[in-house]
Amino acid sequence: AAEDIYIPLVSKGFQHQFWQAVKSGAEQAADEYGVTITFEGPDNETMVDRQIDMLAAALANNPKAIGFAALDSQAAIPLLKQANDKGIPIIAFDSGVDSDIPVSTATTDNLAAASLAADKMADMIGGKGKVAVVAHDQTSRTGIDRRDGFVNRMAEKYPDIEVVTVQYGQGDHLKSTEVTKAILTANPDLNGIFGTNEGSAIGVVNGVQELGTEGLIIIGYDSGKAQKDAIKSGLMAGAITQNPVGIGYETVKAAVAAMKGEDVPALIDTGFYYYDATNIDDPKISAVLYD
Amino acid sequence: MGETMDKLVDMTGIDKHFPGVHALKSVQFDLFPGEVHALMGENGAGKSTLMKILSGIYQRDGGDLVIEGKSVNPTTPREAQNLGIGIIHQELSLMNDLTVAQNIFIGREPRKSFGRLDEAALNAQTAGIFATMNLALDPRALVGSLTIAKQQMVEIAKALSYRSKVLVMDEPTAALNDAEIAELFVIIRRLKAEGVGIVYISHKMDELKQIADRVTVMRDGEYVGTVDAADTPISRIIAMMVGREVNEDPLIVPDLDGAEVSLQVAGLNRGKVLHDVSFSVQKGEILGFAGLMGAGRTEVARAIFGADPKDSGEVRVHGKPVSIKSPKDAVRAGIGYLSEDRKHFGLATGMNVRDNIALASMDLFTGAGGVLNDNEIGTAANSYITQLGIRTPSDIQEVRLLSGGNQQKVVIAKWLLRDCDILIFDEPTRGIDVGAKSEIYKLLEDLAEQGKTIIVISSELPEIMRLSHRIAVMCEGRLTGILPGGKDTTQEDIMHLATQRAAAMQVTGTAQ
Amino acid sequence: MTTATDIDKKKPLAGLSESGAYQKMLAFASLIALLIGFSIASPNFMQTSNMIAILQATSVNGVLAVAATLVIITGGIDLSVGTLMTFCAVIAGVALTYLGLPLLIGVAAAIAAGALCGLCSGTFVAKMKIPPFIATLGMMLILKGLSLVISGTRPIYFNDTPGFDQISRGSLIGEVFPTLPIPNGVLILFLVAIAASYILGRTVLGRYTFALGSNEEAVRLSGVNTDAWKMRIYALAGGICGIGGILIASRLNSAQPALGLGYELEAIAAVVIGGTSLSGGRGTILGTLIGALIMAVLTNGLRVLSVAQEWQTVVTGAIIILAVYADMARRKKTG
Amino acid sequence: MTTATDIDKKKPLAGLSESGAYQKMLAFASLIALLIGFSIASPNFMQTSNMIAILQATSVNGVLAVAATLVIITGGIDLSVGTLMTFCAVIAGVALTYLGLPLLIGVAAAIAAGALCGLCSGTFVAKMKIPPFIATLGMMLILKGLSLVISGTRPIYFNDTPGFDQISRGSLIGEVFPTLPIPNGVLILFLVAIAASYILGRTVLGRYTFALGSNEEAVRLSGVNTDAWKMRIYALAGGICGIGGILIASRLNSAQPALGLGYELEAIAAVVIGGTSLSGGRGTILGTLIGALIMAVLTNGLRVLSVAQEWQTVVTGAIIILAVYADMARRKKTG
Ligand SMILES: Nc1ncnc2c1ncn2[C@@H]1O[C@H](COP(=O)(O)OP(=O)(O)OP(=O)(O)O)[C@@H](O)[C@H]1O
Ligand SMILES: Nc1ncnc2c1ncn2[C@@H]1O[C@H](COP(=O)(O)OP(=O)(O)OP(=O)(O)O)[C@@H](O)[C@H]1O
Ligand SMILES: [Mg+2]
Ligand SMILES: [Mg+2]
Repeated sequence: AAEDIYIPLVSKGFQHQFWQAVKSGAEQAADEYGVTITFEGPDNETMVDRQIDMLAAALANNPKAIGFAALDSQAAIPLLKQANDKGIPIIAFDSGVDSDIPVSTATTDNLAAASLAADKMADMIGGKGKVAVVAHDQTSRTGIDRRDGFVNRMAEKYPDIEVVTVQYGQGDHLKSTEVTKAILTANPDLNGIFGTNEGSAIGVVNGVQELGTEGLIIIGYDSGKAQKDAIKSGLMAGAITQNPVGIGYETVKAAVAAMKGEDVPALIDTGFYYYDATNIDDPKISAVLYD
Repeated sequence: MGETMDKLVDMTGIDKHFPGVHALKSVQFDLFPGEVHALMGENGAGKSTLMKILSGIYQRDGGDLVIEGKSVNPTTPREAQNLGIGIIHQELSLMNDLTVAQNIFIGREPRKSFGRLDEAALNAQTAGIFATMNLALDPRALVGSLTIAKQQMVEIAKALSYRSKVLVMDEPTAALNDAEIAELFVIIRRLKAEGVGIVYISHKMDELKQIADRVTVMRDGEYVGTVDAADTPISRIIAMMVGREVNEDPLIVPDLDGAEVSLQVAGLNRGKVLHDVSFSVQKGEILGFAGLMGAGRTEVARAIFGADPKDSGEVRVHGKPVSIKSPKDAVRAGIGYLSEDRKHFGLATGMNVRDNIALASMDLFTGAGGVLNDNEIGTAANSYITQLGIRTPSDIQEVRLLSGGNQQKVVIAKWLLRDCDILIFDEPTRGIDVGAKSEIYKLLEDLAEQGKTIIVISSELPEIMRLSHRIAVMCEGRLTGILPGGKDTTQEDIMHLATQRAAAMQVTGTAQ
Repeated sequence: MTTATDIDKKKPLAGLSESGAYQKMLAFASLIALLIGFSIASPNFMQTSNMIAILQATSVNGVLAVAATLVIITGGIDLSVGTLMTFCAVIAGVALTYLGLPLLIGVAAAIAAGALCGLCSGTFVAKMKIPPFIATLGMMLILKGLSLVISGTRPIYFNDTPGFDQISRGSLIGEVFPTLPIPNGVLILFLVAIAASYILGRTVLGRYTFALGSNEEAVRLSGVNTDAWKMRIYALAGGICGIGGILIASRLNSAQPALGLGYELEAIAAVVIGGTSLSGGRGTILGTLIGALIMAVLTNGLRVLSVAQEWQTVVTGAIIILAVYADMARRKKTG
Repeated sequence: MTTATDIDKKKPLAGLSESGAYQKMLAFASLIALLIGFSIASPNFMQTSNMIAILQATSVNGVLAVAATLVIITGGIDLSVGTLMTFCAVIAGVALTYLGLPLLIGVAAAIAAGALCGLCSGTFVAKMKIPPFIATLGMMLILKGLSLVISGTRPIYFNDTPGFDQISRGSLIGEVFPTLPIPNGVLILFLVAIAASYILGRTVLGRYTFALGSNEEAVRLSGVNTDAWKMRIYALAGGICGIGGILIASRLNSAQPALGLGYELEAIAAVVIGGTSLSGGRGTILGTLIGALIMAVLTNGLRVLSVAQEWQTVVTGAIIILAVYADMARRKKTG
């Protein structure tokens, strides 16, 4: 029966809105294709071994395919091999695995997305000045890519813009708020801040609000109601969004196809967009935003 | 029936088991109003257990408990309190972080509205109790900063404050000196006159004649008999307790002329508690330390042993100066110290008897790679369990489950096993029964004869006089004199030196 | 008795008050040293706005630390303060946003939920004799899960409750003294601290808090219903965490259900830095406040100095050890 | 003094061994109950491969819990086990990958680094009299930061050290009994546990570990150099964390510098579930192993049952409380 088709998704996280959006996309696809999914991820993106334990538990349930967002590109390879030997196809999502085992990868190019944020920021502050980054994580793939994408782009293309500091708030709204306030204290002449995920971006907005700083360009990442509100009210200039629902959806869709032995593309780029007050209500944009 | 109606307490056929111990076997005990009923017995006889059943801390396995004619079964201390039963526990049970007054009124604090405390009333009421006890103690002092004796007085004050009909005193005088004991007896007589029934437990036999009306003796958890205190010779009571006659050997002061001076202390100073203490002890000698509470005897011992840092002073062992900065150095130099406070400083009560006995001597049982020879530890421990008559189901019983006196014996065994040349015993017989006491005296004398050097600190003058070849007397942190042992020295001589500086210090005390 | 010397009379509260005062002064000295150090290192540090930012950063952790102090003085430990705070924030969100109840009722619901959860922990500890570490670790996990369940793993926004964000962000003081816009969150922290201080020092509940931590068996033997009092203390601590939940929800204008893990260690650290002993029986709210401030100043200062994140952690660890060491060393010296 | 009478010579070991044995059996009973429950609930649970996965998941936490047990028995606590493990993994990475040293030297370096860090914590606690909670909290932060600094905030891969991943992933047992491919990591955990058990039960170090936790002052006054022994115990615990570092690095074939935070609570939970008292003086390694297994079975079982993740947390919290409660209740019954 269709219910017997079980496809676990082992994600990088669970509680963040981004992952909840991925989950909802996956559930949508699961409904459409009549398969059962589970969606799990560790508390934070440092817990590489916990993720592997999750993968091991998922394997115990004889899945037909597995969706996997690797926290570390190598650590899970033995288990993935084990799955491969059992003929279970693996679909990587969010970021890739250093191996040819996954039959497909559904992901956003975080480096490119963050470069776009840098371009937008540079444009809005007039190609010169000081900016800072409030990042969510120092060691996770997404944290590194978004930080480096932004910082490197600035260094390469905008010599008159200085990235004065990169600080980390663990994606925790409150911590990111305090981080932002400290950055603004140290750099009263700052022109813009880039927050690299939802929690960081909201933290930046909060910090700026609490200090009453004006004229600062804030660019965020991902969506969520608070971020959308901040963009609509003009507090935030704009944000990068990926297509988390799409990532989830495409992952399950590819898994079902692979399970049936159909051909699946090796790379599914689910894309990213820059959105601001002007296009936030665009159907194309609003489709990839979540609350 | 008429008689039972008059009785405050009537316990019959009381039975109590602990894992591995049949602590009470059909024991009986009764108490009339206005009487002091002494409960006697060797360490581990079951006295405390019986009283804990009376005061609602343990539940009996069998037997009847009748209070004022009513059969009762108190299951919590509060229920017992409500029945009019108060108890002073053998082990201090105070809250060190609270003040004296806060301790005494715990659970019954004077309150204002909304659960607010009336601290002024609390302190005033406490001061009132102290006044009736003729006790000079600040109600606001932290209990943890008091000496054991004062803590004991706080326990007594607390028990008095309940105005109980039945007051159980489980070894209240173990940590008190003679003057304090006398003061306690004044209080007891007053309570008696008010009709309070008092159960009095003590290992100090001389107190019986002074205070007790009747004496009940227990042995090995069994009831032996009840006798009239006034008509019964002490030796008879001891025989009932121990099951045999105990003979007091007289003190023989050995001739130590020319014997090596094994411990020499010169110019010991420590803050305000020790001033220029100098003395020496010879091989084979027992030096007694007498003095009032707070005289600084314990301080001397701790400073020599390296337990507390000293400001200045030299210690020579066998003529050679030794630098003792910690107890480890002291033990290495062959000095052992048995502390007066076994619970805090003597025992790891969560560990078993055997490990406690071996605690100071682990290196003797350590083989290659730090592996312990447990069989040897067991053999050694068991030999001391037999030698000292430590009452325990086995050598791997946890020490906290032993009776108080038996715990004390475990600490003694620890230092005997270490086999130090110089042994300092601080109140070695605190809480020890008469039979065991005389055994310990004999033991100390044997040790001295074998060439050990012994210092005994004791607040019991008879004990000091019974044991000491010489008697050092302290007062207010100073050594006020060293008296010869034996018949030439009287209690009055010692008391004279023990209070010598009191007058002078009183002046400086008020001047400060 | 008669002989009981007058030694004690000279230093009535010697042990406690003197060294107690010293101790607070010392923790305070560490705080001042940090403030001076950072002021010298960065000209931007010592601005009114940054000082206010530090105070505000203290508010949530400070409230949690006050709650933890109560439990720690009883000789226990509370690992659930962080997730309980979140749980209470979610409850406020459900009451205000989902059910549309009035502001005051939402706040009351959050505090009541906190007290109830505290009562649960207290019951586990007092009645079921579960060690506080396990009881509150269990509660920490249960509440973490329940926050997600109740909120549907989504943040709950308070946009429909105007004024909610003013609870923490507004400034009553600022309205009176416009140059001193200290946010209400800080005011609330101080009110909570004063109340807790009062309870500890002047009420029966406070007396038993210290007594339990000092020697629980002795308290029980004195006929006190130790279980009941312990449960009350845990409930009080829970209620204070509820206030913490309101504060954080108001600051973020949303209840973030995934937040709160890790906050417990920070709160306990503030308590211990403030001189409260983890073995119970002694501690002060003032010390805890100073401990929380030390943590906040440290974090803020290092960030203002733009010290690299990894070194921030190293320095924080080292300074925590040093601050407590200085405290210990000097406490030893003064006796 | 005569006879130590007949007071129940019949049951010589009564008090201790029986209830001790019971206790272990009880924690064991909870474990068995969980295993049976999950087996009934899901046919997929009781497969060799899943049992092996559970064991594998226990290995790292188990080793850390063994380290924590030692410190906890002395009456201390070690919050640094998680980040120390990571630090040691990074040291191994530096030695093997960056410096290209031979495998054995890399392993030795990691363990030595662990022991050294443990010695530091031990020094803070013993010599500087810093409460263990603060000393190890400080170390936790310092090591967390240093791991990032040393590794350059990047994972260090062991691809150039062939065989490194086999330390944990390979299976010596599987080579002998092909049907039982128990990974070496599990083997190492058991070896560490046996060694720690032996040290605790049979050596001076172990005896002093218990003695320190029972009454440190009494031990000091027995002429024992308590500071030195305490430092040794912390160093030993640190060395064991070093083994944990090797295990996790080998399992991930990389040293992940940001890992480890939060692992300390899990390790301590395993210790306490296993019946070791946080107030020191008592505890067993066997109990800790069972505690770690209970945690791993619980986590795995709930996942295999596909319980929603938020409910997994709730259930885990509740079962931890229940398991300890069952243990307490029955321990009370048996005296
Ligand atoms: N909680 C307990 N568990 C096990 N055994 C116990 C417990 N309490 C007391 N015992 C044992 O019961 C016996 C009686 O002890 P108890 O304390 O009543 O003696 P005691 O007469 O008061 O002795 P002492 O004069 O030394 O105080 C002893 O053998 C003791 O070891
Ligand atoms: N830990 C301490 N800190 C400060 N003072 C202390 C401490 N312990 C004891 N003292 C003080 O030192 C003096 C002597 O102590 P202690 O009472 O122990 O002497 P002692 O002669 O051994 O008397 P006893 O053994 O009868 O109590 C007293 O004034 C006491 O208050
Ligand atoms: Mg007794
Ligand atoms: Mg003394």
